[in-house]
Amino acid sequence: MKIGVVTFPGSLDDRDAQRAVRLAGAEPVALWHGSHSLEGVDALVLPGGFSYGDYLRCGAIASLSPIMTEVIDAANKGMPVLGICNGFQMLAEAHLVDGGLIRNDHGNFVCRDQKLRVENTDSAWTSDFAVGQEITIPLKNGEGGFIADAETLARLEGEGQVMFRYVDVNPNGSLNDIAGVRNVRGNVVGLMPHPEHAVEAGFGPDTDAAMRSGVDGLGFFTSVIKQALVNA
Amino acid sequence: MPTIVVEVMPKAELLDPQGKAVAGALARIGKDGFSSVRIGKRFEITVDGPVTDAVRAEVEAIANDILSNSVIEDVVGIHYETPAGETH
Amino acid sequence: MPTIVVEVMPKAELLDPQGKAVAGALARIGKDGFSSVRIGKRFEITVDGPVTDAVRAEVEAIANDILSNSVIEDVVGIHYETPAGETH
Amino acid sequence: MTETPATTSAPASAGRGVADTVQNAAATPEKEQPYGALGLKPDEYEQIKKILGRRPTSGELAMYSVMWSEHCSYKSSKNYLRQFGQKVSPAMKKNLMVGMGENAGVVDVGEGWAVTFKIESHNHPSYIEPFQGAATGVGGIVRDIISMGARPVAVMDALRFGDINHPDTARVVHGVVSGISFYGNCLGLPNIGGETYFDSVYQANPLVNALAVGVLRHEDLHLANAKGVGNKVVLFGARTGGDGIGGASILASDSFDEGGPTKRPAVQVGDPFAEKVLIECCLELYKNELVEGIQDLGAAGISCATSELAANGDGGMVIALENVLLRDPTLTAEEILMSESQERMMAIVTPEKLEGFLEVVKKWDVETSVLGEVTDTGRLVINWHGEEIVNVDPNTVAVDGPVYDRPVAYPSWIDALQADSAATLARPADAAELRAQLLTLVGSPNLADKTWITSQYDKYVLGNTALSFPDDGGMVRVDEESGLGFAVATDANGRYCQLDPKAGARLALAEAYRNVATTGAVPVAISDCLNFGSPENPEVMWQFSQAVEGLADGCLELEVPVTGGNVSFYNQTGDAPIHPTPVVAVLGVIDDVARRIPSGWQDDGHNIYLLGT
Ligand SMILES: Nc1ncnc2c1ncn2[C@@H]1O[C@H](COP(=O)(O)OP(=O)(O)O)[C@@H](O)[C@H]1O
Repeated sequence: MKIGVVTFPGSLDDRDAQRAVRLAGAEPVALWHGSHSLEGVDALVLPGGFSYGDYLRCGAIASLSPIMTEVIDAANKGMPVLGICNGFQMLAEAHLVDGGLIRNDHGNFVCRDQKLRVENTDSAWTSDFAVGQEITIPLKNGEGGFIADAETLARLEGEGQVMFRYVDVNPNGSLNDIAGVRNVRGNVVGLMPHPEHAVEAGFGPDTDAAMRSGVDGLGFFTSVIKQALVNA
Repeated sequence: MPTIVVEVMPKAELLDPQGKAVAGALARIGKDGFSSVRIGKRFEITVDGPVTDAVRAEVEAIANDILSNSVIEDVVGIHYETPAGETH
Repeated sequence: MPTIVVEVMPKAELLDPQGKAVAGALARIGKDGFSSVRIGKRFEITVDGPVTDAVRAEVEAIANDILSNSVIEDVVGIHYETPAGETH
Repeated sequence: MTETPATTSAPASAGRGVADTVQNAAATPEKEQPYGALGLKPDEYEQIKKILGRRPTSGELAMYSVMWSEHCSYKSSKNYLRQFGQKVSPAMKKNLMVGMGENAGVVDVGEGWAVTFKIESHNHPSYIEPFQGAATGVGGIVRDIISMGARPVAVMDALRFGDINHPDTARVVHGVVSGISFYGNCLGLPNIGGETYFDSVYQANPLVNALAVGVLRHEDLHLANAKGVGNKVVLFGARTGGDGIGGASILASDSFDEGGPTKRPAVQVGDPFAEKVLIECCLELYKNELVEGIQDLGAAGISCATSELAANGDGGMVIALENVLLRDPTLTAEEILMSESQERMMAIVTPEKLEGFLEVVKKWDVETSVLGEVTDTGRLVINWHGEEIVNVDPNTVAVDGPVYDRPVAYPSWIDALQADSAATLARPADAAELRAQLLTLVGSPNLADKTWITSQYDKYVLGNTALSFPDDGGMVRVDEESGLGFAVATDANGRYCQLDPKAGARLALAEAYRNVATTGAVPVAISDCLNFGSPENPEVMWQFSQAVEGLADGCLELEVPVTGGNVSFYNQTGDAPIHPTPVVAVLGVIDDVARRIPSGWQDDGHNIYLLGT
């Protein structure tokens, strides 16, 4: 299975996402924002970082990149797309998921090992998790506050589109502690925490067993690989 | 060269944590009397030629589609200023 | 309640990375004709009572000392608006 | 016509397009020049006239003034820093690929890999505008690393602030930390450690020392010099604007008055996104072998880059200054020469490769202009709209600046300070007092948890961080296959150094060395940032001489070479200098990061030993 990772000017975690794809057992394909080709990949990751410096609104300028035409088209046709942090912000700016992301309520960038509760597993990227499972994934952002108007929020909650919720600490003022959401169809998932930073023992978040040993992020990538096998 | 000013504010019904933080800071240093602060953006765009109707239409489109995100923000003003400074 | 608008822009002689990024994006998607974009802040402050001279003086002080950083920014406008919307 | 004296920090100029030419300078020897406002002493000005055989043009004056500033010329420290090159054993040179004097030292770490690292100060700008000052400090040190041909892979920050309860401290702390966080995070470089201290001696003079580490394959090593007659001199990156004009000399050699930041010269504004793109662009240029060398533009901007490149190369260069792409078209030639606009680089490119160079640069949306070419005339010639405004021997600008043997004096107060030892303090009389003392200690700002700071830094990006806060040293994997990695720690204790600068410097070295060794890595190299008061104060100069001697001797004993660093003088408020604060960074190598040893207890049942004396 081929999973494309799109690099935008200012992408930072693109190589980490490629590594995660590789460790999960798929073939990572580096895609360039300025191209119009998805090179035949089966799924897409929009990685974290500060595309275009995140200067206008996070993800806003990247969402206008040439390749986004193809990304939006593929997403609408059902291709699995995972937006991580800046990638989540791009999904929101491109209206592929509902809501918006604004500056953290405390005003600072925050980097921490974040506990999340899996609220729903009904998506291309989450079938390897169990509902109610608690996982630890690094979080690092300055603008991760999830907001939506009351009506949208009620719909997301009602339709089971809230995928992950922050546990113990709400690190950025997100409404309803929302850490990640999906689109109606379930092929597009966006979240602020970084699963690609929890895929390799020694370089992940701390766990009770040992420092830096957390690999809970692998589940995102193994989920999408399994789904591809089922659909094949 | 003429300057166009576009003003964007966070939607009134949504949270504005930055504004809240500033309001809190003002209260803490004893500047009360201010009941709320909201923080938006102000864009100054310089255009190369005269401000024609086509330019106006284009600026309006840019303001709505790029300079603001309609899910969370509103465009609250677009002003066209000549170099002399008066507003049309 | 009356609203006061304070406008803050990055100093003209300093780099404005935000504006630069937006100008670049506009050019890339074929919206040319805009020679520069600068991005500043727009504060909407609601006051509890009437806008007296004392309030004006206070707002001016806040604008210069708290809402802007005089090393890198200029306060380019302070407008007092009544609920009806007209500017004084 | 009357001459109006210059009041600004930038030289008076006759206006755009009609700059002071070499011809004009020769014809008007009597013209009064504002060398004093530019930080030059009368005898230095006389020396410049002697070198040139005429008065300098205003452009030449701008160049000499920034390049001969303490900050760029090391005129007060040079005589002492020589020890780092002299007190070396063969073992210390063994793994050294590039030693002191280049943009950053390079160490062979095995398996064909090399590591380069350097620590540098951005103290004064960080007091005036803490956010941008600290941010551009990170940006500057990272560009040093790129200029060696390396990919930057980590940053660290050693910080010293005033009293935590002083009303101005919060402004500085919040600004500095968010500036480092903003720039480092946006560049995608993990922050793997640092230090934070509060002490009133740093009240109006915080210390912001930023460190960057890069890795490269041996064959990718590049040195910045202008060799090869006919090769093109290309400026690329951000456009040149009015940022930080005169900053190098004015900001770095002036001290501040009590009572807050009243002096507000133009500051530099950083654009980490532009720098991130510049990094990727430079790495692609190196990889495709499209450049001979790349020099970063830091303090003193184009003045520094042209004169250093020329002096380190074949000795000559000719530049058409009007080719510099400007953000502000009203800049004068002198201002362009002095501008400290960030995120710019200067490359030397052979004519055959220019086209390929321009293609790569275009791919990354980076703006470029060809300024001129390398010559063998031994002269750096700068033209402005066809007129010669600079014609100098670049060595006189960049290498053979003034060197001072400043007077030193043993501080009269030091014996009393040393005698006033902790032994004279009352001991806690009972358990309750002891408890209270302990609680005071652990609650004190210098011992308290630093998470408020470290949680604003991305430590995960790049996926290779093996150790970071709260570990004693940071560690990063270099090679995914073998697990080869490096560790770095920075340390200094200004209070020890105030008591005894020689012993204090040795202790700083020993502490950083231990912090690296306890991670499991073998210490192999040192970089240092020497933060002191005014060199014109003989007592400060004595402290400096002692600290350098202590550090150089310590390095010889431990057999680790100093590969580079930075001297920051004039750190004082009024006449009161800061405590001498030599920050020492130690780099170590570990052949497999899987064998690293984190701080803290790992498992139940382990034995605890206390080692040493
Ligand atoms: N300004 C800073 N930037 C990055 N890391 C820091 C900074 N200040 C402290 N740290 C990190 O926090 C941890 C604790 O620091 P410190 O309290 O100084 O520890 P110690 O006293 O053991 O050296 C260390 O891992 C150190 O690297």
